[in-house]
Amino acid sequence: MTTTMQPTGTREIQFREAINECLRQEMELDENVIIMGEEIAGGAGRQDQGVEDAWGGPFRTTVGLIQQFGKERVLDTPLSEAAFIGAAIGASSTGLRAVAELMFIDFIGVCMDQLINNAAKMRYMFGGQVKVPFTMMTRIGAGFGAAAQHSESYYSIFSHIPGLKGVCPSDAYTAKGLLAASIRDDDPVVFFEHKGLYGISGPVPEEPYVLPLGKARTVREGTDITLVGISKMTWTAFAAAEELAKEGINCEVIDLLSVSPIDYDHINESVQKTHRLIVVDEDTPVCSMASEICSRVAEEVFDYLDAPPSRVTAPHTPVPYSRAMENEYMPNETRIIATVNKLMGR
Amino acid sequence: MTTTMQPTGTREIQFREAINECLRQEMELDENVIIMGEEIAGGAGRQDQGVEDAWGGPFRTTVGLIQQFGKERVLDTPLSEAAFIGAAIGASSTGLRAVAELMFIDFIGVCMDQLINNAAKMRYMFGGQVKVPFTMMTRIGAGFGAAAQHSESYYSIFSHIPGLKGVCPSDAYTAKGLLAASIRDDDPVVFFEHKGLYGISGPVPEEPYVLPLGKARTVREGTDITLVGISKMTWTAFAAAEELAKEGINCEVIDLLSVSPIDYDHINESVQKTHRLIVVDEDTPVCSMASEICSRVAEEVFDYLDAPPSRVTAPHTPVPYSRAMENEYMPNETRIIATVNKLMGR
Amino acid sequence: MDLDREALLKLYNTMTVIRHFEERGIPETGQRGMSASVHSSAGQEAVPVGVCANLSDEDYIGSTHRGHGHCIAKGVDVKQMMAELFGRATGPNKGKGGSMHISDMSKGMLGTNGVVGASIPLALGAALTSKVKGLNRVAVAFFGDGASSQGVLHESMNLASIWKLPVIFLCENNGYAMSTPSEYGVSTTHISDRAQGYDMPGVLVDGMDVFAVYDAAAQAVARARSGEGPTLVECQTYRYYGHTVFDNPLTYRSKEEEDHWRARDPLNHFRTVVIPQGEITAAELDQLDADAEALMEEAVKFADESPLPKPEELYDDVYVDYPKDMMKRGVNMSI
Amino acid sequence: MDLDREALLKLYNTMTVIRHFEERGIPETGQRGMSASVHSSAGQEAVPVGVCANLSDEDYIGSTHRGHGHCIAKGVDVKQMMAELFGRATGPNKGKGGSMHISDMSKGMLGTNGVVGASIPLALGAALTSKVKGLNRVAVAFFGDGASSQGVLHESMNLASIWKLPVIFLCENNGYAMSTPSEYGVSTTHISDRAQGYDMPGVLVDGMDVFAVYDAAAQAVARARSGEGPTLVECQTYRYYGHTVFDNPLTYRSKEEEDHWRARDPLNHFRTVVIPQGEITAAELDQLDADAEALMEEAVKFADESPLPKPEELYDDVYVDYPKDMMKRGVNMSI
Ligand SMILES: Cc1ncc(C[n+]2csc(CCOP(=O)(O)OP(=O)(O)O)c2C)c(N)n1
Ligand SMILES: Cc1ncc(C[n+]2csc(CCOP(=O)(O)OP(=O)(O)O)c2C)c(N)n1
Ligand SMILES: [Mg+2]
Ligand SMILES: [Mg+2]
Repeated sequence: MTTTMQPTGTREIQFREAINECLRQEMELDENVIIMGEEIAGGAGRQDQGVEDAWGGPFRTTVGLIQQFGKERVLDTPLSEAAFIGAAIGASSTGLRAVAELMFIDFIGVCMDQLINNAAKMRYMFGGQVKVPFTMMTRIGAGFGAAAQHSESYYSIFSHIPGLKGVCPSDAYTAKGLLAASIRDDDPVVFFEHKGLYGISGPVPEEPYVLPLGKARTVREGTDITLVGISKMTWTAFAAAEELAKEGINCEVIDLLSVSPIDYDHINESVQKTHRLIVVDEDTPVCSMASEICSRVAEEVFDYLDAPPSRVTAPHTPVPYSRAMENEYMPNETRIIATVNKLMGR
Repeated sequence: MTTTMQPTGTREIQFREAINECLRQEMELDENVIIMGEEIAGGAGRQDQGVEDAWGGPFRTTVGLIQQFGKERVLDTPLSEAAFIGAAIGASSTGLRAVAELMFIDFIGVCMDQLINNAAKMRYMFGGQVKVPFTMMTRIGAGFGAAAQHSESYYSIFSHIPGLKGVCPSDAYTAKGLLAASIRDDDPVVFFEHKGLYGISGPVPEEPYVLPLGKARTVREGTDITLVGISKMTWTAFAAAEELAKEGINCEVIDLLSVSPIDYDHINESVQKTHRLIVVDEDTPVCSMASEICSRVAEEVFDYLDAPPSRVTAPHTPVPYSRAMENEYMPNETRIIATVNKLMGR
Repeated sequence: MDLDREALLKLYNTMTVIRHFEERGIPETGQRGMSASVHSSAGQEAVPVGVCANLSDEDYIGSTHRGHGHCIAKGVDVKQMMAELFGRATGPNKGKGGSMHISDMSKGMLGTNGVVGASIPLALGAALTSKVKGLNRVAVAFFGDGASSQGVLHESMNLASIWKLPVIFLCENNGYAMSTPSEYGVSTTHISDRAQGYDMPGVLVDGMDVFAVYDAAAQAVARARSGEGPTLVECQTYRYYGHTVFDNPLTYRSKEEEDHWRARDPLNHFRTVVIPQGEITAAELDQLDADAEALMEEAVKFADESPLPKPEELYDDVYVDYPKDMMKRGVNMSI
Repeated sequence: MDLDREALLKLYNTMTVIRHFEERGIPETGQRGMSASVHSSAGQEAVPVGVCANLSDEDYIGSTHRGHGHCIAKGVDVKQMMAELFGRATGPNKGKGGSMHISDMSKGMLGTNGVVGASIPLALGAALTSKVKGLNRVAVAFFGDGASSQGVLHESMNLASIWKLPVIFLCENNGYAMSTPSEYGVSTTHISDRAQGYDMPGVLVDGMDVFAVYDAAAQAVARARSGEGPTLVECQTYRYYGHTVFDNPLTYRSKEEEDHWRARDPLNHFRTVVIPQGEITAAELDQLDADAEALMEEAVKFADESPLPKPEELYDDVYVDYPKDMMKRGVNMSI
């Protein structure tokens, strides 16, 4: 268990507050940090009329920043993701550390080119002449009746792209530490916030701190099977593990945290102990993070595996609106438990 | 071996000609088929001045179409991929069968939204009210010194998206048959043409024919190990297999052809016979087609595997310009042979 | 304006049905826990109604996240719409789409759309179909002031212009994109002025006046049908409520501003114009309001009594043809 | 125009170096089997030269696939550029980029770019850096007539306008996007006219006349530096050769048209304006031509004698910090 990846202290704040606190502290520490996006503050251009933070971010993760840092460093944008995300990349390659927010990952298709052809490749194409310390914050996650265009979790697409890094924090503590790491990192990082985590509180140190990019953590030790969770799914896996413990099955639960690079050493070590692997991934299955992890583990610790590396993911369908179907779409404890039982031969 | 997936007859034409012939025949057979894209004909608006087919398509796959079908059905577009690909999707959902060409897959980031949020999801979001018989033709492949923004093979991104289908023909015969299938199919299909295949000739029947979407084919039977190739990599794997045969190793080579849906039954059957799998994929490795196939095979025929399911792919880097590095970037026979030897324990 | 009594009554009726749908349907949806992405168009009724009065079922519209009004004006069944919002199997989208994806292909309604600007090229495509097949249909692409900053609009206006497509770019400028005022986000005083850069007419219209909208749309539709190409129409309008139910608009706009616009209410405006003409009485219009209220009662009841989709319908309608087992294979689904 | 003798000579020198680079470097690159994506800007020299004469090394430019001229005008070393085209380790990009990605951050050169329109927001971002940090730098976004149809330009013009960024949108209208004439692909007579829709000046310039370009750029740069915001400048110019070496332009344009433009050659034009003024002689300019020729000889030699990158450099410069084994792990690389 990587203890440094666990919070110390007793102050509890929400995931959303942890993000907000991190942004505030990073902007205090480094005047090169700026942030831009739609409704980052809200009521743009009406500050004179006493309008401030009309939204403070659609999920209030950026509230208060404009009061403290002013509209030169906290920039509300028009609905122009390609331009402002591209501009953030350009700014990051010329001396700033720009953070840009894409309201939901579902909209990536309007600005993807700037990510894949500029942010990801500039350093390489330029032969190392440039650093692009750019962070894109965005939101993922289904389960809210928001239907097919507001519920995606496309992190696998970004992990596929060489030149990008990606993180999926799972709680307030990792949100603050990994966001700080993302902003301070000299490479482009995509920071994926799960909508279902915003309201959840947990212990978070008040002072700024950084958690390492590229490291997973074990959130529950166990000996029988390794469950790898991504983002909110870590806790779905955890809950399933607690349930299974009652039946005498001892699951180890790994919180992936970083989707590029992926901490294979951590996962492999666990599987070498438990001999079984299930990846729990809210995204659809084909060419997914789940397939990536299962395939690497199968390749790298093949001889240790006592059962097929398996996955519990969403099906290969868009996200349906009606809860009647969406509940079935989401990976849940029942499916995890059934899969564990199958792999355990019960 | 699926014999229907092998050509009959003796007439040989190039891959590029097979595509051209298919387009012509499909447009003859169905007046609802239209095609649009940049430089599809070329010299747009100058027909009156005797200009026709100035390009005929950047790789001359669409040459002659405008003469035969006129500029109402063969539409040169400005550099506006989001608009014209979106328009092709809109046209396909209202009674046409529109084919749109994205010049290189590298540019997908400027129009991705239309693919993932409209083409892929309309039918689902609309509760089955609409069919979207849309085909996007595009180009993939490195190896030509075209550097990081003109050499990608992003098919895995499309396979990840529920609602899309995808095909990677590997020769003139499959190009013609699969393109016809794509156009006639009532779902959106992305058709990936490898730049390195255009000049290669092979037997192609003159009459129109259709090959099934979602089916792989065996291009070399063997007993020791299964090599799955995608697009041009099928032939790199094939060449390695021929080489290995001299050393007494008998490789089965599968030509994937379809990247969504993937023909797991075909692959599994082969692996159940050979007990070993290598996927040869020109794309970068993380969350790739290679990881997808390795993970599924590991899950579905785990007990048959005598060695870790493995892959020979590009590394997790952008595509470098200089051949000195690009040669190393590309999967090649040497790497396949070394990997086969490793898995065979030699 | 060439509207007879019946046509006038229809205009009002459609507006009041939209108003009642928004004011009843949205809170009811919220009470059923499905309000995540529902946007009210109350206040903006004159725009879709004025525009769609020029269209037949054969014509097409592309719509936005704020699309209930577009749907109703284009003839989508209100009871089915309510069922869709409630996530029921009887919705036009069988509960798969919800508020942001309501569509009815039989009415030429190409879907409300959750991605700002994304439906614009769909309308373009429908216009292309009409042109290629000689159907003499037109397509209207509705979009907001916020959407005017999306690149795809620029590309689409250029493309429609060079191809002379029978399409109308219909901007509903309600002054805000979420809380961002258009005077901040849009670098031109009037979005309609951008039409010049695309060699098409640009028309600025009072979007609270259904007759003004009707007339402007009539002209644009006539131009489109006669093969002269696209028009950009900007309708100045206002949404009475927040961006979604989670938004309190008074955090970014004033009560005075709201009052100013509410004083120009499109239903009221209709009354002040039409009743004095003497052909239509206030009582008749009151009756239409009452009918709309009753219709909503019915719609809520219909929706509530409708079955939910079965969980396994999750796998339907992804593709026309795809092996269903491939959609669930290897991911350990429970059904 | 406020150019002294030295400045004038520099203008001409830069133009002739560009011309010689294109006419020598491109075939030489082809002979070495690396011509897949190399685009000649011969004919267009007056544009980058006239613009960049107003910039210092601190200022930024974003460039296009047809970017050799931009690089040279912005001061990138010509020998290194040749080495880059030949795929050598001594290129500014160490052979990783090639013609379509040449960059030199020390000169504010943010890269030629292979995706049409993609570099525009990068220039915007550089302008934003200047504004936020108070550096008083400007950024120029070069793009073509074809690129004007990309949505990202529209978004960028709007954003630059509302943020009053010190950026210049510099359209090199050479009449064609590949073989597509701009009068087909662009729905306005003058791209510069679109500036109105973004509340910024739009300027139409003779792009064969380096003085005209210089003056227009000077004004736009002054406006940008003084915080007044962006300008759109359209330079009408012409490329002498095909889109790439694989393209025969006579399949879509006439010999007469080519002749017409060649008669307005920017280097010749310079001579006809400057020599009569008496301060600069034809011989001096001839010498600059000869020097440029010699420079190319040197550059080709330098490039040929330069080492190739080592295959294992493939893994360098992807990230500042990433576990190198993760780049090759599990994919059975040979090194
Ligand atoms: C591409 C994209 N970016 C951002 C959003 C989030 N979003 C939804 S509606 C909206 C505001 C749209 O404003 P406008 O176009 O004026 O329409 P209105 O809401 O005023 O009807 C935003 C930012 C989105 N749905 N799609
Ligand atoms: C987004 C995108 N679409 C298509 C292409 C292919 N392409 C490369 S250059 C070009 C024409 C560009 O025309 P223009 O902007 O006028 O520049 P010019 O070549 O005339 O300098 C095209 C279509 C591309 N590189 N990027
Ligand atoms: Mg609005
Ligand atoms: Mg051009």
